[in-house]
Amino acid sequence: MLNERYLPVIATLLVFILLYGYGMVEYKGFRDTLVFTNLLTDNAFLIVTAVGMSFVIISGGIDLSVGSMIAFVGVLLAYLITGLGIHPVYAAIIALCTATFFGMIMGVIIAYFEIQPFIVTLAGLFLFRGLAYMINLNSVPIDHELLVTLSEIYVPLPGRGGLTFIAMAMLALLAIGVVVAKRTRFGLNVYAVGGDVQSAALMGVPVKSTLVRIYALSGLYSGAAGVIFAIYTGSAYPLAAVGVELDAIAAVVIGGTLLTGGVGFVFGAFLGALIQGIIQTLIIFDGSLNSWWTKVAIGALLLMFILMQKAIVHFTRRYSGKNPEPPEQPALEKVEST
Amino acid sequence: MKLSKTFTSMLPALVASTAVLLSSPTFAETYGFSQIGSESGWRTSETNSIKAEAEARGIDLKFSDAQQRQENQIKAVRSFIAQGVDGILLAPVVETGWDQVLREAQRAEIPVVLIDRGVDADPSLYLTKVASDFTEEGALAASWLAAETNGVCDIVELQGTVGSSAAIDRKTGFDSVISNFPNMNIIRSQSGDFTRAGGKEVMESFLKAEGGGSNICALFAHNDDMALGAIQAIKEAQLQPAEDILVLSIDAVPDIFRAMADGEANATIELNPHLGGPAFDAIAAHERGEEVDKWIKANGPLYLPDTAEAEYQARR
Amino acid sequence: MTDVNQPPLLSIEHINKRFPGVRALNDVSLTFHAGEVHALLGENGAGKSTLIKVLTGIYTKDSGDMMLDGRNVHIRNSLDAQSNGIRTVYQEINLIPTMTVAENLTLLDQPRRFGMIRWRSAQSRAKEMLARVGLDIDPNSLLVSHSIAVQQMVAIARALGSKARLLILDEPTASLDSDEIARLFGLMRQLKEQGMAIIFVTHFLDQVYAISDTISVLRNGSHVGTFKTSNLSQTELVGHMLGKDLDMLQHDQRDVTEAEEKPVVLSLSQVGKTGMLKPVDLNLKQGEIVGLAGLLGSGRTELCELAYGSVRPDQGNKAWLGKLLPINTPKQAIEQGMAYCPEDRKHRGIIAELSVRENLILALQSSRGWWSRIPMAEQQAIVSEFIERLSIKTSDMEKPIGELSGGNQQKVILARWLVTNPTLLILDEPTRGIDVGAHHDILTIIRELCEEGMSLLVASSEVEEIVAFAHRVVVLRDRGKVSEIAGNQISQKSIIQAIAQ
Amino acid sequence: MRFKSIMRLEARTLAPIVSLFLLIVGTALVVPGFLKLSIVDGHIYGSLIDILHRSTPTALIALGMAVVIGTKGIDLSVGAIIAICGAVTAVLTTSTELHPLIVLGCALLAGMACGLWNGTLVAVFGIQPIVATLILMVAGRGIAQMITGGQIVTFHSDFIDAIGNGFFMGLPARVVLAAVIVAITILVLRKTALGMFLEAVGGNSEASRLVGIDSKLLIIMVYVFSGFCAALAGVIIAADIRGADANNAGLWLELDAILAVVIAGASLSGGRIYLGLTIVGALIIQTLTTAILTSGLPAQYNLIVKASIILLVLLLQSKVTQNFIKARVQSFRRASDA
Repeated sequence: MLNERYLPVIATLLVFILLYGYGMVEYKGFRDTLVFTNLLTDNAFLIVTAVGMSFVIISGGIDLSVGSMIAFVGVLLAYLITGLGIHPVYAAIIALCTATFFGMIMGVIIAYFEIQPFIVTLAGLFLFRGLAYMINLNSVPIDHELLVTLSEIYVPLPGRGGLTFIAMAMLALLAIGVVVAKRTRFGLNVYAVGGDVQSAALMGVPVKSTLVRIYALSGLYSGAAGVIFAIYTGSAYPLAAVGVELDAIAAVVIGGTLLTGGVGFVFGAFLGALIQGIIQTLIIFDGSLNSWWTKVAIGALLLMFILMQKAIVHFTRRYSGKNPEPPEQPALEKVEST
Repeated sequence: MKLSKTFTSMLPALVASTAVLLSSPTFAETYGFSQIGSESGWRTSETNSIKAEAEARGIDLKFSDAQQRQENQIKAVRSFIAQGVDGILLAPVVETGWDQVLREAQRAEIPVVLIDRGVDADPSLYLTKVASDFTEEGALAASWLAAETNGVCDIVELQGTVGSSAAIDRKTGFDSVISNFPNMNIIRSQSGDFTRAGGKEVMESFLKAEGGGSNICALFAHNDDMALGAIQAIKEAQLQPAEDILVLSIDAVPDIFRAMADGEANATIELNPHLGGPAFDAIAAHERGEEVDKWIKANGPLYLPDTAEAEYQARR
Repeated sequence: MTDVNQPPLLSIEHINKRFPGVRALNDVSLTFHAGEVHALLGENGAGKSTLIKVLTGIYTKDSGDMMLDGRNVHIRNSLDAQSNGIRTVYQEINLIPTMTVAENLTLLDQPRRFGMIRWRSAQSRAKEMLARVGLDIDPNSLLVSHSIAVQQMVAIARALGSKARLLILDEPTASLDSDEIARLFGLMRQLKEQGMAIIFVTHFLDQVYAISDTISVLRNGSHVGTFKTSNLSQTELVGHMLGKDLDMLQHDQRDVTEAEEKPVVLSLSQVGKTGMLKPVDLNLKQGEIVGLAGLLGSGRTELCELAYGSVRPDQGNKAWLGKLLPINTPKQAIEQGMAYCPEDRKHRGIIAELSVRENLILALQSSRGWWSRIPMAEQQAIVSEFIERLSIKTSDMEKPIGELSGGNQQKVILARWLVTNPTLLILDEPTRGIDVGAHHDILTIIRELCEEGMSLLVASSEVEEIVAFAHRVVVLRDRGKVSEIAGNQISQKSIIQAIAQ
Repeated sequence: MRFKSIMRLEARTLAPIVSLFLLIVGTALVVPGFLKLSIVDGHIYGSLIDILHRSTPTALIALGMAVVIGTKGIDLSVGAIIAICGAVTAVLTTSTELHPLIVLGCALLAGMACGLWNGTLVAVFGIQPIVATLILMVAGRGIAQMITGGQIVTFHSDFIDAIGNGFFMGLPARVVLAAVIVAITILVLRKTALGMFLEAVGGNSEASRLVGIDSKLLIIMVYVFSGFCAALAGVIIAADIRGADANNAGLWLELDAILAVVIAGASLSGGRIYLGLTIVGALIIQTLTTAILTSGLPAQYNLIVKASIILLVLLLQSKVTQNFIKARVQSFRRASDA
């Protein structure tokens, strides 16, 4: 039996197939596997960011800082490798640890100071971009043979296509994300916190530490996206990835994850990012449409998916006796002393 | 029944149209053009010029607007390669990070022409660069200013977007010249993000910070849009632009000529937007097997108010 | 069934718990035995939920001891409670609706290998857990796709886990129908046989007698007594819960005379809603106070909601002043001249951030629309009048209402409706959680309003109160009307007997 | 007793005002002449006036945002609405012969239509505000570019120009205009019962329903108002540079507006609308920017300073910190009593 919670993901997959099919009919070059592997490579950093974002959104939060984090990690990497002469592998580890640490700090502020994630990560958005400016203002090449080697790794496929290192790294991170979400206690706790935070607390889920770990994980994934972006371009630029947070959120939502939390699939974010990528590719293949169509098309898609999810939620709520907003346990009333 | 009948009758037409679709690219040369975006007036005139040039030559130009994002440009170039275009025009948003995608284009034997700025990559990876030299532009501006003020001038500078190559190089070029003049100093320098609003806001703060602007001898703006914003700020501060404060900028968009004609700006250096012709010529030459220079310089001249009215009429 | 000689599974001794301004638990000592269903009874505010929260580690006790198997234990959080085998199922199902049954059952305790959850074995474990409660559902189905009863059973299955020894069921039957309750009881008996100790909190007396072996009654934070179920009559039990000694109730005073024949203001005929209230007939006359009596969960609040129209009934008709009218939204009700003070003051009554003045004026302003704002001077006049008339204690009418005491909040909410001069005022538990002085004030106001010709429908768990002012009493039980007592027939004894029947 | 409650009120309202004051004094110490005001040609002239002048767009959209947030909502689309309305103004001025007043009316209507769209999604379809407005945030700039054809449309209209750059009674016209809008809003919210209803809906929607308040209509109105404010800000921004820049106009301004509301002390979970303090919040943000610009601090420090100050304000405002401070103050009092 088909579980109704797979519906949004299946719908996303169908839209993807339809768009791809349209491209195959309309444009000759589209039939090569190259187009598909390009999608994987070109959207790798976005997909990785969206995977981290999935955890945040499934938990009912939001992370606006990811785009700045990508830029910051890139600039930091460049500084460590070319500025300090640290081997890229160690530099990447340092950069990833830094990103995770910053994510964790935001998580601590969100969990323990009880400030809305929107505002905290907004401050993060400004802060990380600012830190990137502090390290370096220019776009600088990251000169190291390892990066060149990595970007040259290529598993050719029939039809001009090929899996690049970046695509493979992305697929690995995606797989890890899927496994963490579905096969670890932490992952299930994320779903529980997003599904109903009060119940989760009563069931014994350590809500606060889970929140901290979620934002640390998002920091780690956007950091990894930053490393991937650095390999992808072989350079670092403090203005890179402006607005990627919105793309990532859109990818997650198009992939069938509810922004209210609790419902969604990490794999959906992958499909959501691919759909955005394929719309862009179609527009480039057409070559006469202006780029704003990308924005309008993505907006329309977002609307469509949100309305569809609304319908599904409405449908399932009918069978649930649980109030959409369960009232809190009435607190003990104070008795007047005078 | 009826439906299937209709379908069968349509089938030959479908096949035929598909065949046409498949073969259509062979009729004309197809080039791809990855543009940075449409963030300034100059950028738009460049886009329009290249589109018009392509149309005049009967080239099927695939245009892609990257909205100031490098990743979008890389995607566009890759899509062009997948599409099998005959040549690619690339206006890179930043200088670094192109090696990989250029190598892919080279493997696919598609010539890439860089438009209006260079990249930090092995020159063998691209056919040529059709661009002016930002550093030279900065230097030219500084030289004019030095001559105009006899080497004595307190300058305020409106930088482009922090980190952009145009901003960095124009500043470098400008600085390299004025460093030879001990009495020329940049007293204030801030980023106006290449936008009119940014230019206006930053200029306002300069004027405030420098005692209402009486200390300022000249304004050097990294593009015309910021200068146009700054001119408004100067006017609103009850100063006469071009007289109380010299206004010098780069790009030569129509509106700055209007301002010069109105006596509100002193000089602009043309950043030539008509790069399509040389770029297409270079690709054609390459196809004929000719050697092409690695840098086709397209530096524009410095324009002064005397020709402004005529230029404005010609360009609008 | 219970072996008295066996040491108790859990005993608590001299437990005290204070909150600012209130003594929630006052020297409570209780023992719970394995293989025993122990009903914990008491009206609202008696301390049941505080006790449960102390047992499960959500609250920490101020003083007293807890002994598990004769050993002293300290339970600091819910994980402590769980590892000691104390498990709880709440009325509000505390599971994650968006997750599957299997995920809910195994959350935090999934079988793993190398840190990876093994879903196959998790599912078979979930199946086993479901089998223990006699459920045969697909563990991969979403929790929300099942009825509340099944969700409740899943919650029990989760609570039982592998090491449960003491199961606390906190009003588990509130939203179940009779078949589902029978099923639950079957399960409870089965668990009892297996040696589980069960604490059963409910408001349904029938259920207490159907399943429990022992009854403990709490009142105002104190332990009233523990009784063998078989030795305690329902009437005695209700008397204990309400703090009334039935023998003393023979001669209670009534200074209320029967209302004369006045026109009917609101008439409900067969108004009800599936799963909420069985169809009810009710006529409210002008200048009459009708009391709604019944234990918690008997349907008092539900009747108020349906009468007011804040919940749309799915059957029956309403007539207002003799005319059939659709009164299905608060707006329609207010237009006709109705007013409603809900029971849950914090979540449905006050708007905590707004000032006393704003809260007080809100209903009148709403009936006038947003454009014609009541001038500030008039507002202040109205507010000070009512602050004085209801003796609302506040330093300042601009103080946020959230900072007032419960009794004064209640008076403000009451005043909110009085300023609209309603024809019919519905009050649900108007004296809940307020001090003696305010309590007296509110009863006085209710009487005065009635004398002025207002009709009132007052739901209350305090029988004494109802006897004191009601012209007629509607007794509810198990979400339905069981009887109507009028005039001289009204006495605490008659009401309690009607409830206990 | 009365004195005490005034004190309580003051402490809350004072914080943003004192911050603004300190910021101005601090800047004046670093930048001589910062406080100087002079009258040139009958216009008041000086840095302080500049701050007022520059902050009008932020203040206007923060005004709308304050009302939206008061009802437990959020409007992410204001930046995009600014772009759309600027585009409408520019295109109508250049390509039609319409009277400038009609052009202005069309731009305002366009903004209100956007607001109606948002409000409908939120109130009628019950979509979370952050998601509902995200759709227009993503698609809106595309729509604006569609209107302008992707170019910066330069236009000349004396009337529109007067709005953006003119003077009225010695003060910048747009400051006067914004002040009038703020005053009208305050009047409407305080002199009708609207403000009370909005706060009631934001504070406790169930209690509001029980007293017969129609929250749906109110919520739609709120988003329409926010659209109106954004439209006016859009016209001002376009008038400022005499051109419509669909890419950059109002970019990230929604974040500044939300920040202004949060600085004013309003919680993102609704219930209170502080219009005056929100304007103070907008002034703080602008003073910060102007201070950085005039102080000669390199441009790359802007974001860091901004982010640090935001974080500081957030942490100070958080319940956890406030409770901590309260406890400290109480124990101090107790100690001093004893």
